[in-house]
Amino acid sequence: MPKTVDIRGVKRRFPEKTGPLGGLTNDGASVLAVDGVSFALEEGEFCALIGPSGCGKSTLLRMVSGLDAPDEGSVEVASRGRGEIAYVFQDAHLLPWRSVAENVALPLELGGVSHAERDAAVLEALAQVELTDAANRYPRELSGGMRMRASIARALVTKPKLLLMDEPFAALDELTRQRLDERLFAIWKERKLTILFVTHAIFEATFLAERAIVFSKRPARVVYDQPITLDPENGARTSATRATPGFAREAAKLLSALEGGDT
Amino acid sequence: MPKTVDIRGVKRRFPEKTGPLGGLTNDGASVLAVDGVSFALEEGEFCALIGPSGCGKSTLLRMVSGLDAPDEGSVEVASRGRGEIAYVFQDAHLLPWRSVAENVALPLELGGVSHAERDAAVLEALAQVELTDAANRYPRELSGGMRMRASIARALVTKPKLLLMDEPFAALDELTRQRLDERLFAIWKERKLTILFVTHAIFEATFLAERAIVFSKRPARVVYDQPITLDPENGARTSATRATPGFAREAAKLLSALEGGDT
Amino acid sequence: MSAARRAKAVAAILLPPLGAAIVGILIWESIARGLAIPAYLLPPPSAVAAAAFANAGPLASACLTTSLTALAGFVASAVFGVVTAFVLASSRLVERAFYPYALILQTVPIVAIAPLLVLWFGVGPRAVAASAFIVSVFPVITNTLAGVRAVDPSLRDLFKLYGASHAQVLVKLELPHALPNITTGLRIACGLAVIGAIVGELVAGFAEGSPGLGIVVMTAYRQLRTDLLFAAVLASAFVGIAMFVGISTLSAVALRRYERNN
Amino acid sequence: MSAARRAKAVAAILLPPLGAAIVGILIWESIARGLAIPAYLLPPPSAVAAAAFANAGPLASACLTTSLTALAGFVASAVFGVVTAFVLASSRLVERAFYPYALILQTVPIVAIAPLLVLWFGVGPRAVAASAFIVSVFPVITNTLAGVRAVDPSLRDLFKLYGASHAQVLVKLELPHALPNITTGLRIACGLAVIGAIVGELVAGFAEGSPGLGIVVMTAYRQLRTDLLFAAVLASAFVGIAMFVGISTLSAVALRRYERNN
Amino acid sequence: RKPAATTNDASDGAPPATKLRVQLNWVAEPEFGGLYAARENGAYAREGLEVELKGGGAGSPVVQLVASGQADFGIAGADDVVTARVRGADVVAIFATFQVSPQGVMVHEEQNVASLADLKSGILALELGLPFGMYLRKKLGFHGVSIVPYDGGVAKFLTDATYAQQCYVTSEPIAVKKRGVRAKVFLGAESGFNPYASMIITRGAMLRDKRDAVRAFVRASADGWKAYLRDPKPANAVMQKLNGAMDAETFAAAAEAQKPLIETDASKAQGLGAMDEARFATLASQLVDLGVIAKAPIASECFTTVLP
Ligand SMILES: Nc1ncnc2c1ncn2[C@@H]1O[C@H](COP(=O)(O)OP(=O)(O)OP(=O)(O)O)[C@@H](O)[C@H]1O
Ligand SMILES: Nc1ncnc2c1ncn2[C@@H]1O[C@H](COP(=O)(O)OP(=O)(O)OP(=O)(O)O)[C@@H](O)[C@H]1O
Ligand SMILES: [Mg+2]
Ligand SMILES: [Mg+2]
Repeated sequence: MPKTVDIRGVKRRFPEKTGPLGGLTNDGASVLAVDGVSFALEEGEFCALIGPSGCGKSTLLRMVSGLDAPDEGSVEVASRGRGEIAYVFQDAHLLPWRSVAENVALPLELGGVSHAERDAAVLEALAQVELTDAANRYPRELSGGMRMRASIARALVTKPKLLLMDEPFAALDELTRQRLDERLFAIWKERKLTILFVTHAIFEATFLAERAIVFSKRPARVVYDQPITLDPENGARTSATRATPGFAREAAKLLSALEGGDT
Repeated sequence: MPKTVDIRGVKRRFPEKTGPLGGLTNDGASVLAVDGVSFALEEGEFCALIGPSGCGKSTLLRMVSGLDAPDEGSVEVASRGRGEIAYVFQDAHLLPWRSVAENVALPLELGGVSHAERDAAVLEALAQVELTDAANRYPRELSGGMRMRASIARALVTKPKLLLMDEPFAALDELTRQRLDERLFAIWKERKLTILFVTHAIFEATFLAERAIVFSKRPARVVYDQPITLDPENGARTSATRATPGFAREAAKLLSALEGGDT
Repeated sequence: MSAARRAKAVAAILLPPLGAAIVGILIWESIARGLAIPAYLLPPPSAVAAAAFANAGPLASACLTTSLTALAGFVASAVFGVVTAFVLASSRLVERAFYPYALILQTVPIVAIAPLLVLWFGVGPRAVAASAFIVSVFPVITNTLAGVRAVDPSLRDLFKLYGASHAQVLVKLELPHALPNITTGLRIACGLAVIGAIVGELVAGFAEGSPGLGIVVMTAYRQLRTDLLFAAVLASAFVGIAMFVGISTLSAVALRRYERNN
Repeated sequence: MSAARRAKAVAAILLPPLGAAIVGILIWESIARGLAIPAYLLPPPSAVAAAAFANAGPLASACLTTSLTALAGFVASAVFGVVTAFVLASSRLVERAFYPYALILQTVPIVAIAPLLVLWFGVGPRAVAASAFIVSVFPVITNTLAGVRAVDPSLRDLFKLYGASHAQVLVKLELPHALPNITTGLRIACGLAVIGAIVGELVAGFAEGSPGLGIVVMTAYRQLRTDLLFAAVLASAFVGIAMFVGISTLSAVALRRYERNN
Repeated sequence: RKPAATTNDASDGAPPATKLRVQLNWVAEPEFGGLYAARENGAYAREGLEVELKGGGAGSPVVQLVASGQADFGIAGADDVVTARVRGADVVAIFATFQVSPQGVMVHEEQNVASLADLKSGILALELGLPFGMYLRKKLGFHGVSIVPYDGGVAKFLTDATYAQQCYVTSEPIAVKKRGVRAKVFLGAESGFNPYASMIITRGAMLRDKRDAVRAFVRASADGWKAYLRDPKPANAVMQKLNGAMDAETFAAAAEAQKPLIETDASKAQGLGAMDEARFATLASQLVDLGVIAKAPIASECFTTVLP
């Protein structure tokens, strides 16, 4: 299978301070965020990324998206066409002067999609995140969870080939989260897109992903990289899935990997 | 026992749009966020608040903190002295021009606490959220989870009597979250402060709180308000607590209450 | 009910400045009388009002003349200033190379380039509008540039991610984001366009036909008609304030979407 | 290594404007020669340079005189402008009542109030500095006010929650938040202070022996020494740019903490 | 209110110098030659005066400065004095330097204009609000001519052969001549408008309280003018240092050009600075005619001859 994402020996170091004259930087202390990470995603894979707070997950996602570049190593991504990559940032990053619907329509607008097509796609994406009611409201009028959902809708609206998600459901209540988990799983099944999904919820990772990668504490290194095999293999995920013994076993493996990388 | 917080028949309605001339508002459509909520917190209570995304939890917390006022009903809070209420907002809200330590010191600075005392308190609070390393960094150099932890440290630093927390740990990985849960529980035990804690994680609510309130979908109404009784009553919480049968039973009650309010 | 509230809101907007004006006029009158400052230095407002009344026709026509050229210069500043700022913002190199020199427009005394203005624009309103433009464009550039530079980098990332073209970033991100700053620049440009037009009239305008406020000011000054002078000064302030209120109203409408996301 | 990088960074800052200046001068020279514009209208840069060189002494002393008064007016604008903006920001009522009238400072022709200026400040540098102040204060007020108004409401909430006094909100929240806007206002005020000083010199007199650039401009203009006139105009631009660069450098240092939180 | 200038009481020793401030309406120029000459050759010092000559710009409010006590003396035209008195400023002329007004209109020689009345096309730059221009316009009409503001320069005159402009006969014609452009000058005096110019003025209070100092100042200034008319070179050299924009040649030419305006039959007969009540009366009625003032002041109060 072709590799959709190929990450080799990536390192990323942040300078500690920016100098007063723009270009000058103080070469003193710096923060090594990612230290030699390598892994590849095949087309259509659903991979969860787990790691301690501040370890370098968002940094890695930025490099995969092309918004940041590694200091060492290489990141290769097969599909870099317009709208082929979507990224749900850790914060919602909505344009405050646009309503929810207008925010969700943005990627299509930038891609030159016609008005009618756009409206249909926006409605569909809003329905997927249960935000149809709030379509005409402005970001400042939304709750925290609603803002994140708007941001998820914006990522889904282009029907991307590669979907990068940085803790998209962290601000949602358990029930909404479960519904969105299931819906995301269905979308993935249907569209055969590649997903790299940062999450803190081990249960969520186990439920959704085919494969899990666990990072160590900063600087991020891969301490665990294994497929997740649930009993109803490749089958649909339902609430019942969470109660199977395979589920608990896989979750426990991830937790212990996380514990291992945390020391 | 004296009531620390007394909420009676509170309603809050947001006007849909703000008019062009500042004062003028369009009386048309408006959003009813909180619809007749009543409950009281006794001194030293630890109460979890759960509800679907966008139901009105943050709105309620703002009214308890005094930053917003109800349209109908009343909110009475016993201790409104300087630094007696602390509030961990849903977003970190750090001052971008201050380092982490300076951000955490802000409430003490505003309260006129001396330099030496301040430094000691800041160090303690930073250690509680495991952010000592990042004390001199600026918000833009932090990860999402680190920003939230800085914000939690800022709330803890004044040793408040009433602590309002709006999903403080949502952006943290499972392990860090568990450690902070335990530390928060210890602080509560030690200082006998009153805590009103919004969370989406039912397990977290069960683990921490003595009492849980569940809100319905917007407009928020109280659909469940019960004490949580774990087997090692009033005892210390450890990782083992999560494995007890009482824990699972209480969690299940909350989940079904949430499901009931979500329809 | 709604009409009553609307009336109340309008009153809340109009009463404070009116009250301040009345208090200001009373203080001025009492200073002029109390300190016995000679009327040829500081005429009491009553005398100014009398002069304004006696010269209402010429003053009104001068206001109109000056308003038109000031407005033309202002519009030119708004368009050219915003466009220039976006060009400067397109790269640090371009900004470093050219931005400081834009300041020359602000520091050049109009009289020094009056012959060039007349050479290029001919005597009359076009040269006057050019003067208003030169005097008022720099604040528009500076404020727009500051607004564009302050765009949240994560929103830039968003646009980059979706392959936005340079033009799209400009129209859909930078321009809307800089709008509050642009209106700040335009508020400053209002007053400057008026004084630029007045100065321009003194070196490149027509002195007859429909002379502008600059001509009235100089005439009154030369003839020590201080009451008329102050009336003309207030008239020019009035032109500036009218433009200012216009811009503020427009921006209040345009910026309704901009209240900070909290 | 570090020294080499530093030199490179400094070059990156200095070379673009120098390059632009050289290109600009070449274009100017070729326009002046190519279009055969008479030298008394647009002297070629070579002639301006020669005049500047021949009059280096008087020009330098005029620069100094004008710089000092412009700087004094600028500092007064900075202090008074920022303070006034905070007073205006303290309540909507106060802002509505007084802000529009601040615009009068911008639209009043200095010549019209020259008698009052010299009456209150005496003939000489103090009246000139007052003129520089009047011309340059409004942009500082407007930009500071915009900065204070734009403070994130949730940060205001934070301060309110912790019982911050009005003064604390000002010093610890509004002032640091408005700092980028304040420097924008100050950048605009630089050039205005220079032109304000030049205009002030023409109406408020000066001490014998050290006439400022305004006087050099006017005398050169009357004597049709256009080369000297342009040299003086460039000298005034130089004074403005020097202040501008000073402010920009100060603000770059002060604003290092301000890169947007992303 | 005490005037800002202080006259120390004469004691029996050598009296300390009396400090006086003179507000000029422009920078050092031959127009003020006599004053600089008096300062340089010691005429003021001999009278026990320490005189500060303050430069001004085109917009300097000389009359207001003198009337309000910011300056003891000032340089202004007779029309300024008459107008100021009507407006309530107590200023009085004490020395009329230019017996003939140097104000005129200069026209390109190629325009073949024999008199100002022939000016029927092109552009004419006149100083706004100045009675001189108002008088000419009222008298001659200038139909077909575009009137624009005069800004003190001559660049526009050089660029446009149909451009005519107000001028000081001692200044602009010399400047354009240096560029090889020949201009024909028509003095305002020839058309009947001839106010005294470059007068020394003071305020009524000075005349009442410090008549001696005023007298000494006028005496020394007259001496200065005599010296300057005899030989302008020393004073010119001093003034040129203060006014670098004007070259020595122009100083000399201007000093020469203004001589006949200062030395007239009247001033030869009555002495430099002489003034005549009838001319003030004429001027006042002209100003009333032009609408500059509503009602003429008493002509004899506009000036005073302080020297015996
Ligand atoms: N612009 C920056 N400048 C300096 N340091 C930075 C910058 N961005 C990130 N870092 C540092 O790099 C490390 C990794 O950050 P990153 O945002 O990738 O963490 P994360 O794994 O996403 O954490 P979280 O789960 O809390 O979001 C952190 O220690 C952070 O402080
Ligand atoms: N300023 C506002 N203007 C208009 N509507 C608002 C405003 N603030 C909140 N709302 C609306 O009020 C409702 C409740 O919002 P609130 O922020 O309290 O939700 P929440 O329970 O905190 O949700 P979440 O868990 O997603 O944070 C939402 O529907 C929201 O859209
Ligand atoms: Mg992150
Ligand atoms: Mg919320």
